[in-house]
Amino acid sequence: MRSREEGAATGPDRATTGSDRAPPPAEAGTRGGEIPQELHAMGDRGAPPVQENPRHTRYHPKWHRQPTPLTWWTRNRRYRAFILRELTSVAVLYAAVLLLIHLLALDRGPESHAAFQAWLARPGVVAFHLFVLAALLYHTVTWLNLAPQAIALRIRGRRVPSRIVLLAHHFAWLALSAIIVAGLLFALGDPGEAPWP
Amino acid sequence: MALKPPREPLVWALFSAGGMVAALVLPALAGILWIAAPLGLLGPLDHEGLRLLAVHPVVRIGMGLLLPLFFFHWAHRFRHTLHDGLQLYHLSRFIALVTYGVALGLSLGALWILWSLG
Amino acid sequence: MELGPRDRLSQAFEGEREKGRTIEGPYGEVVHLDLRHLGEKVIDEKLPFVRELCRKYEKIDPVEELIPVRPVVHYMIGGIDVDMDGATSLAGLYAAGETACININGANRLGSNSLTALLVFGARAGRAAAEFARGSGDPPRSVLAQALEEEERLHGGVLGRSTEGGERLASVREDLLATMESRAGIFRDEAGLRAGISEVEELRRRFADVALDDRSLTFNTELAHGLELENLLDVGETILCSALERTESRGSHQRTDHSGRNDADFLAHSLCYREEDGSCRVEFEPVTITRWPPAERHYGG
Amino acid sequence: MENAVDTVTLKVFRYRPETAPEPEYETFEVPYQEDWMVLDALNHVKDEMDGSLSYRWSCRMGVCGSCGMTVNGEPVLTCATYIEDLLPGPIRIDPLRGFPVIRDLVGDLGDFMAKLPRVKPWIIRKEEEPLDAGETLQTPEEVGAFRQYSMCINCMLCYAACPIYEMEPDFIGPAAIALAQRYNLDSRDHGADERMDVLSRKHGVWDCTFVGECSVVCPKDVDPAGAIQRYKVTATMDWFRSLLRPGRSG
Repeated sequence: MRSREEGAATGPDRATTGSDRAPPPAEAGTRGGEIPQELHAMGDRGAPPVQENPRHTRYHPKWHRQPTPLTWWTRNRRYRAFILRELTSVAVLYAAVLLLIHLLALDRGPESHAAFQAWLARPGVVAFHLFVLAALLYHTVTWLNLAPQAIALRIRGRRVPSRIVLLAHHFAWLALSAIIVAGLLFALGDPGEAPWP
Repeated sequence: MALKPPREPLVWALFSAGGMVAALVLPALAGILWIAAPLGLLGPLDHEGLRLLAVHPVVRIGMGLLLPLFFFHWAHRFRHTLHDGLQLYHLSRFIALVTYGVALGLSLGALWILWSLG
Repeated sequence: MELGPRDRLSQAFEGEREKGRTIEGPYGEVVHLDLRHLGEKVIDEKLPFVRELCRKYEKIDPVEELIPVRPVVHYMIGGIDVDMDGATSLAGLYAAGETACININGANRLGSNSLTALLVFGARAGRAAAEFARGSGDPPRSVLAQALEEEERLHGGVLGRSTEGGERLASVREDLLATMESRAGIFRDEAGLRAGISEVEELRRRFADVALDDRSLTFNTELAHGLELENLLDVGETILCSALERTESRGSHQRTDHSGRNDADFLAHSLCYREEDGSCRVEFEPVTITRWPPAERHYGG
Repeated sequence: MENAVDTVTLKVFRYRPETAPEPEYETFEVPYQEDWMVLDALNHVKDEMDGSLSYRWSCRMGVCGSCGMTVNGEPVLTCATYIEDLLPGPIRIDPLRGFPVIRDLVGDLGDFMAKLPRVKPWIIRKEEEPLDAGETLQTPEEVGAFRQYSMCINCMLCYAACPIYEMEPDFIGPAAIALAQRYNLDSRDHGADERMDVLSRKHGVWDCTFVGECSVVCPKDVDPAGAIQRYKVTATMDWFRSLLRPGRSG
């Protein structure tokens, strides 16, 4: 069990929690001013000894703070899924930049584009891009799955069931993907050797 | 009240819009452009056809909208990932400046490139 | 009968038990409540919480299964005697909620009366207490002296007791529960109530031997439970003594040796006082009738 | 099949500030009963073994929200967590995360109690109507708009589950926001603007990154995470609207 020891005596330990929660209200004598001194003195009789700590009062000794480990996101499966989901933003950034590079390569002419295609076809690059694609798919699935929670659609006062919202989102994704794939196949394919009849 | 209006709604809106369009279009684009095509699954490529598509005004305007959204999606999400994931609360302002700054720079760069295409 | 009030239902349960028609359950005898005829839709709309409780705690679904039920103590009808503003006879002491007896319950609490007791009379008590506090200065030294005395009692008397070979808090509490349920439960009679009073006396003796494990002054829940048990003994005795003096049957107070309501003698609140020697003295204060005089109760079903 | 288990081991977090500066775990071997919840086992310890074990509980039926603790790492209501589901044990019981521990399993919830009134969780009317105006009626649909959020029992499991609250305690937190939404969505209420001043400011909804754990642990299916995301949408739309209408304070 790890715990912060002396930190609590001088207020919440910022170094380990990174937080600055206000100290418990009664600790710093906010109540002390209202309670007659006799009662404080009284409290010291017949009670067990308290660890030396100048901030302690009899009735509000010390609050213990459990530190948050830097690896809090490894705590359970859902936290891990969450951090992976958040990290897919890097894949989005990469894809956006690569799109831009792709456009530039196209714009600079057939040689430049061919060189870029050759780079794309290198096994290591393909493997990396498969990984990027997996991350992008993970982004898509997690993003669309959360949509029903963020969107409260009401039709004639009744909430549209989240299953419908979910299905609508996934359907939109599939439909849009189909359009993109068809458009690209049309543009990419050599008219002579079109992959479709 | 001397409080400034919060800018969070703006960056959150950009993040959300970016997340949604990224979810809807990126897997298909990435799958075709960077996996299927280079592997030759689609047969020989028509460079000119693709170029014409790329410089088509509709695609350029579309990209001009999408790319900044992708960048801001990353900026906002990555800002929180760094900030919360590594508990860098004391660097809060710095992280925000860097992430949104990078997104802004990339967006302007992308717009300039798209403008000068063709 | 299912639509009847709680006291009638509990009495009916006792009747069934006497006829040997109850079912043995792990926590006492039960009868079965059948909601199946309502159907899933009505149950989910009107009784969602009942279904949730059944599923979570009994692992049964009232849509398809019977619910085991038995009477338990649920709410105090009586309490600290207060006026409309929650003020007790002790200046500056206010009570609200289940602690207080605001007298909206009569001899049987109607469902949701607790809400009125809290929202209406709780608010009134809060306002009145604030008003009192605003109008009065610092407490006199005598109050402070009392506070010190009480603290002394807690530290010396309760926390200071020996831990050696003492009685456990929980066993005294459980025995008090058993006494109250059997002696002052759904049906009462003189012999039982007298026996109950002497049992509580005995429990009070045992309570003096209760030793606390917890000597801490930080969130000492055992001390709180101990003080609570001490009060429960008082409350239990108050109930037993008041029930003994009230030789009639009314609402949730049913005397097998005095059946029937007796308005001539008992259309009154029972007020219980502690005498110098520690015994209880019960007095009856006539009910002030304003708009609705009490009448014979009739329920369908 | 006969039941092989007749006892179960509890590994309980103990913190006794007066006598030991460091928290420690204490193990108790308690009898196992099929219908026991974790709280029943703790009550057994307190009643029969060690009366000094401190924790909160009251109703034992998932209504009062006071018996929340961390059981095997998960924030739960101990009155609604079957031991049977945690066998063979040992069962580790900690206080709720994110709250300073006063003693053993008791956390200081003062922070939430201070935050709650800031979101004004009560009906705010533009004009108070006289009593003789009668009730303000609502249709079942109007009640349905906020009903889910009114189920909150303030058990604090959502705060304990929220890593953001744990690290950034100024975050107003899941239950407070869900309760603000409960009133924002009430057809009788006119207080949404007042609440926005708290919810859309620093440490309001924007601290949330939709981990979603609050909704996972909520024993009443309040879905605070959903409430927060929906509020982000509302606040964003409101902000854009205020840009279009500069006269209005944003």
